[in-house]
Amino acid sequence: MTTSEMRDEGKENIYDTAKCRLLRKYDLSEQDKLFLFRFEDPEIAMNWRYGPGQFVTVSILGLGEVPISICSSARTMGFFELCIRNAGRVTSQIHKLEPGTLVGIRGPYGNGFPMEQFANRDLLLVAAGLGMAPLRSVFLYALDNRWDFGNITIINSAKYGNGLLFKKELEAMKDIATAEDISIVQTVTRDPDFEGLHGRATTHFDKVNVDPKNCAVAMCGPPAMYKGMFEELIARGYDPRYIFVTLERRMKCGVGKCGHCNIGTATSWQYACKDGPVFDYYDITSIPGLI
Amino acid sequence: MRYVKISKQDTYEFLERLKKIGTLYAPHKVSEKFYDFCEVDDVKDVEFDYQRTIRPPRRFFYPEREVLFTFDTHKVELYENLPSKEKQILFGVHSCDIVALRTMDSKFMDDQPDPYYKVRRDNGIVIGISCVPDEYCFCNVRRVEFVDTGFDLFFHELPDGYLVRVGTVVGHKLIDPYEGEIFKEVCPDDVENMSKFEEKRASMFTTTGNWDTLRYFMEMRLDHPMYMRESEKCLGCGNCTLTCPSCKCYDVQDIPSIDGRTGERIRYWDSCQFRSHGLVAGNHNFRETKLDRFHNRYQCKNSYCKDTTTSFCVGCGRCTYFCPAGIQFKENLMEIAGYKGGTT
Amino acid sequence: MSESKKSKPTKKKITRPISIDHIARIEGKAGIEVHHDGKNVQVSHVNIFEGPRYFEAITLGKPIEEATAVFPRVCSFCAAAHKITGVQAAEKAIGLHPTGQTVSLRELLYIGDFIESHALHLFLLAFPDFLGYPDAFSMGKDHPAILSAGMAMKDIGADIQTIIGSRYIHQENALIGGFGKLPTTKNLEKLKKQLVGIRNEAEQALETLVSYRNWPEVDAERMHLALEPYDGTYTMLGNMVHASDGSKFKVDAYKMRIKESVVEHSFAKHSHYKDKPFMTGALSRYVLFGKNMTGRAKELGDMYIEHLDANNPMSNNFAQAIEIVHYVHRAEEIIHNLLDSYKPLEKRIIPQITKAGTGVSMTEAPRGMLAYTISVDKKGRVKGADIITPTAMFLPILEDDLRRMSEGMLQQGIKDAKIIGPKLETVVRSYDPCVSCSVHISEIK
Amino acid sequence: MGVIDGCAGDCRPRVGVYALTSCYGCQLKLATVSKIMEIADTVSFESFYMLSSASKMPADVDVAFVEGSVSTEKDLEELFEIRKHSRILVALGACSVNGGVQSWSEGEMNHDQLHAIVYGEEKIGMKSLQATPISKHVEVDYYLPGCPPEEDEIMYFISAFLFGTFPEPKDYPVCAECRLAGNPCILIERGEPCLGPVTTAGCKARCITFNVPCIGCRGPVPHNTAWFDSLAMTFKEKGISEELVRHRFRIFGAHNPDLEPMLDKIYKGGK
Ligand SMILES: Cc1cc2nc3c(=O)[nH]c(=O)nc-3n(C[C@H](O)[C@H](O)[C@H](O)COP(=O)(O)OP(=O)(O)OC[C@H]3O[C@@H](n4cnc5c(N)ncnc54)[C@H](O)[C@@H]3O)c2cc1C
Ligand code: SF4
Ligand code: SF4
Ligand code: SF4
Repeated sequence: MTTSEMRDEGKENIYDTAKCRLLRKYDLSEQDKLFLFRFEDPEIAMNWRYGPGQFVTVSILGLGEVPISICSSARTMGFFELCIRNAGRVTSQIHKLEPGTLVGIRGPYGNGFPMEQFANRDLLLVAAGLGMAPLRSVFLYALDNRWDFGNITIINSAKYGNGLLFKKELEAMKDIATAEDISIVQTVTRDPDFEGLHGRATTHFDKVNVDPKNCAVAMCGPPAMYKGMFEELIARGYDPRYIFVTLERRMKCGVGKCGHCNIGTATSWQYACKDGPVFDYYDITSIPGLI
Repeated sequence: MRYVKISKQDTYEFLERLKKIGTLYAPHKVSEKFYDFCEVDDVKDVEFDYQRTIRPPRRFFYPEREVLFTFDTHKVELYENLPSKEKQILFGVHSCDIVALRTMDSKFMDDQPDPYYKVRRDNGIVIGISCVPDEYCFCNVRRVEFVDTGFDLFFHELPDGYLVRVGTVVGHKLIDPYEGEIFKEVCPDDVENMSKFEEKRASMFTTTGNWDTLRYFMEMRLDHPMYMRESEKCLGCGNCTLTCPSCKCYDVQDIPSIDGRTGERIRYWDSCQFRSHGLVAGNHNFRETKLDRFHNRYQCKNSYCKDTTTSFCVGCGRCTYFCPAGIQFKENLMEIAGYKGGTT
Repeated sequence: MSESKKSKPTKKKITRPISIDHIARIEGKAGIEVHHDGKNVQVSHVNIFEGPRYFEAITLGKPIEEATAVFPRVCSFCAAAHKITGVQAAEKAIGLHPTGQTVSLRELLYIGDFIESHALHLFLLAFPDFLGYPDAFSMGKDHPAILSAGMAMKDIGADIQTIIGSRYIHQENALIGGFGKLPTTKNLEKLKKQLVGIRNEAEQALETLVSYRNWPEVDAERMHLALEPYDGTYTMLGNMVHASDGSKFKVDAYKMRIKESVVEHSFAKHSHYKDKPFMTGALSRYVLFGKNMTGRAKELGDMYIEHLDANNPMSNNFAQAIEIVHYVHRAEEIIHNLLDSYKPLEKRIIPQITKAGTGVSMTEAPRGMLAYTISVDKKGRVKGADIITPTAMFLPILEDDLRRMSEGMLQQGIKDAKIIGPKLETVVRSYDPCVSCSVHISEIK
Repeated sequence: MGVIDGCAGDCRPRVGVYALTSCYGCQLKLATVSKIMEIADTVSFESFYMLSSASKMPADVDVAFVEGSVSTEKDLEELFEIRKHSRILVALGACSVNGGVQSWSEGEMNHDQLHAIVYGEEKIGMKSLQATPISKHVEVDYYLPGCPPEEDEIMYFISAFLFGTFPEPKDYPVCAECRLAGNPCILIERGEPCLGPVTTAGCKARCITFNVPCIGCRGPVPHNTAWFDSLAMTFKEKGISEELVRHRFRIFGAHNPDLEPMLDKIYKGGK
């Protein structure tokens, strides 16, 4: 977004990081933790802006840098939250960090979800697994600006009950939700012991409280989920112009230089980090290889 | 544009003088069949006639491996390691390579400049030289066989010297001190000779025509059997991309040091022909098979570089010439697009 | 080191075993086993636990060029020695004559190996004994100058091998017929300068050793064997073996003269000359050909002559120290001569193999004589290979020395295995054995 | 940065260096890296027989470097002991990673035949085994290939370990490094059988820089990306005999299960 460009202009070296202090960490599941960070430099803290769907890179010196979506509300000044899965070399070390530690942050990067386009529409948010991380930011944005949006449905799915990210937070919202025309659906696919809804996101469309004709859809999950969802949404009359997904790719720079996140074919060559990670229905269905 | 002329003999003198400005690199013959840009020790070793160098000129602005930052984990501080402003002069760059440098610029300088690349590029001088194609060259169908920007000076071969086009202010300043001394006025004969040279050169390309439709055919024939057949032969060695003048992929690594506290953040050239290029956590690979990786390069190289109005591939022929498996990029593209001829 | 409880008494009489499971600070895995009755030693063995690698067998049927690439892997401390000896044998087998420049460069490469190997042995492996440390790291804390001299010597040895051979362990650049790429004049000049700068450090080993006396217990008259230097000077290449009893034989006859046998306790074979154990290595070379040394090495050799006792294996350390001095000067000289008429573009002679043949080559490796016999068929495939390494040659006499040492101590009334053990280890170390080498010895039947 | 778990940066990590059947070159390389004294200050060598009398076997260590292949029953016993007493086990060098040159004749001759050639009828107390990489017997945490391994990779490993992590592995071939080094390609130019395209990068194309074709001492590129079949096809087209190709591939790759099927595919038309 424009905010990222503003910030980078002020900085000499686009690969340099800003120090952020880890303030708190919580367990979200066995593999996922939520981290709360704040910029050390008050100047940056006051001016740092981002949009839902954007990401930062977290740098652990000596180990490397990894891209992580911001999952907090875009409103908080100087604070931001990251939900990080312990997936390898760098993320496993992040999991070991104690509050008080400093890390390096670059960003925000990526286009993010076009929230201005979503305005005055109902919202359908579909998350699978870790996909809840960026969508939480969208959800919080919608709550922060409740009057800009119509009805909201959020479908949070995971394989197992203990892998449902932000489950408690969403549950705690139940009462407000009814009052605010928000439908919260949490479902698991492979956990017979789970006390709650079972099945994939598509099986719970009866609980959706949005009007397909006037709704914006944001999805984040494994690419395999998108195909089925697209069919389902189109069949139910959702407007394809308002269906958006985020993609994951290997990234080393976040600014369209390192080349790893390249996607598309000869006439539609793009970078997931810069031109994405949010893409719309037409991108996905017309450019081979995106999902 | 300003045009001057220099004799063959004076060219050596000019090279000597260039050496005083900064580090001079020029093509050298490094073995029976291979050339490479090397630092000029003796100007007599410079090769004016060559087809292609092993390593592309981009490495002078974007080295194979460089330290971006040093760091200190106790202070959680990155210390920028910008290159020195020392002048680097590249003599003898062909037009395809000059365009390739411009595609590099479009990636590394145009928006959100990469400071490392920028420092070197700002302090670099590029001097082009005319060439004649061999059977691997197809810059003509890529429409980059003749450049009008991207160089400070461009040397066009004449029977008795070179006609020099001056491309930039830096170029003017290189000529000015020697105007009348080693750089002379151009006479009509020289222009005649240059046009003869260009005509002869144009007739030497083995591929002709216009390849602007190529990328559309490539998209409409994504499952073309060529990919399977050729990727079977591919060694995944990455030579095609590492020698490519317009490939830009890099990887970044932190190399800690033995004190357990400091270290270096380095970047080095990567290649989409390597397995890890598309690999993410959980061992998921977006380009799982050799075929996927092979396919990726063909798409990437033929995609459009808007800033140079050509594809990223500039037709230098390196990826074929240096492919140990002998995979013919140009022929394979023609097969996909259904271009029959042009082969004289 | 531990007193073994397992070993059974060999006689009814009470015997006391001294057993060291794993001798530290040598190249390879070996132990010592001595059984005595308080006065006499019944058994004295060097047990070798190194697994077999069957080099002579695995190379059978393989192209000779691939085989010579594999031979240096016999041993890392003397990889260049194996490489050069193997290549020479291969060249003889196929009738290829290398150029003079190739031979000189090979000798220089070999010298690199000598300097590195001797420096590692003396400074890292042997000195901690004399100065009373378990290892060079702790020794280095108190004696930084000694260690840094050793490291500087090792570095120059490694640099010579890297520049000529591609690396200091397993040099791939030395090939049948020559080299892949010759060192540049610039690099040779650089080496020469380094060598000149290191002359003083080269004498450090001698200076450290002079204050230590050889132990008289291991004094005994012995047979020495060494290769006569090809040019009448002092070096490791040659064609004729001399023995200290005055006898001589051509290297081609080594299989007849040096007899090998398999022994129970190890994968290594043992060698004898005229049915007797014999010594080979730096001391033997010095005893037989030290008179050919010149310059500083000669001066020092003359000055410290009493440290070079032909009858005491511990003098081997001293002889190695003298050799370092000698070889530093000799390397300088070779580079000097090479540069006089250097042909940096000289092409390697590509082997053309048309007929079968057998080649024998012997050289002096840092630890002593190394012998290769290679037969090839007319397609250039290895038909037979035989390698005898110095450690295999001196194992019998080493075992005798261990017996002498133990008996000497027992006679002085010292029976404590904890005191005798380390002394035995020191004796073993003075031979600088190379255990991984010793295990590939064979006779093709 | 917290260095090692449960150590909080105060204690020195304990290191063991062990050899099975090998040439000792990997240990020698480790012992002669230019920063060995700094390493000796940073870690505590609990076992390093080649250098220190103060060595124990087995010693409880944080990292064990194991050089050599398993070639005797004693090797195997020791390897199990080492594994039991080590938190992290590193295979150091070609023998340990891939079996090394001693497995050149794997599949051609068994070790009884080898033994008979070298020692004849005579029996030796110790029992020998077909040389195998250590990963065949125990879990290996990290591989440092090379014959011998390269200094910068050893240093990177030790430093990364001090940072509580492992180096990022290389999954590309020597061939790539060779071009980056600006070397002419000897396979293209002279048609010599260079194994650069199938060999794990890391040596910066050491041999080819000396004009010597790669013999593959760093072993096949991991993750099934050593394309022996494609390279054999290239060699075949250049007129290099099947026999030579096979022997060369096998020097450091005999233990690779992909090798023979891939060669058969090219030379026998199999799949
Ligand atoms: C736009 C975007 C947003 C993301 N958001 C989140 C998030 O909110 N929470 C979360 O837990 N994870 C997120 N990821 C995934 C996260 O980046 C990877 O899990 C992480 O890079 C793994 O690094 P590692 O070193 O722990 O794993 P390893 O497997 O050890 O990875 C080694 C190296 O590979 C690269 N790499 C591996 N996986 C990825 C990947 N998926 N994307 C980019 N580079 C990769 C990194 O450079 C890393 O240093 C996101 C990825 C992208 C592209
Ligand atoms: S993706 Fe491949 S072809 Fe494209 S720039 Fe990167 S390395 Fe080159
Ligand atoms: S150079 Fe040839 S063999 Fe190597 S990756 Fe490229 S296409 Fe494949
Ligand atoms: S080029 Fe090949 S043989 Fe030489 S060091 Fe590298 S991997 Fe080993």
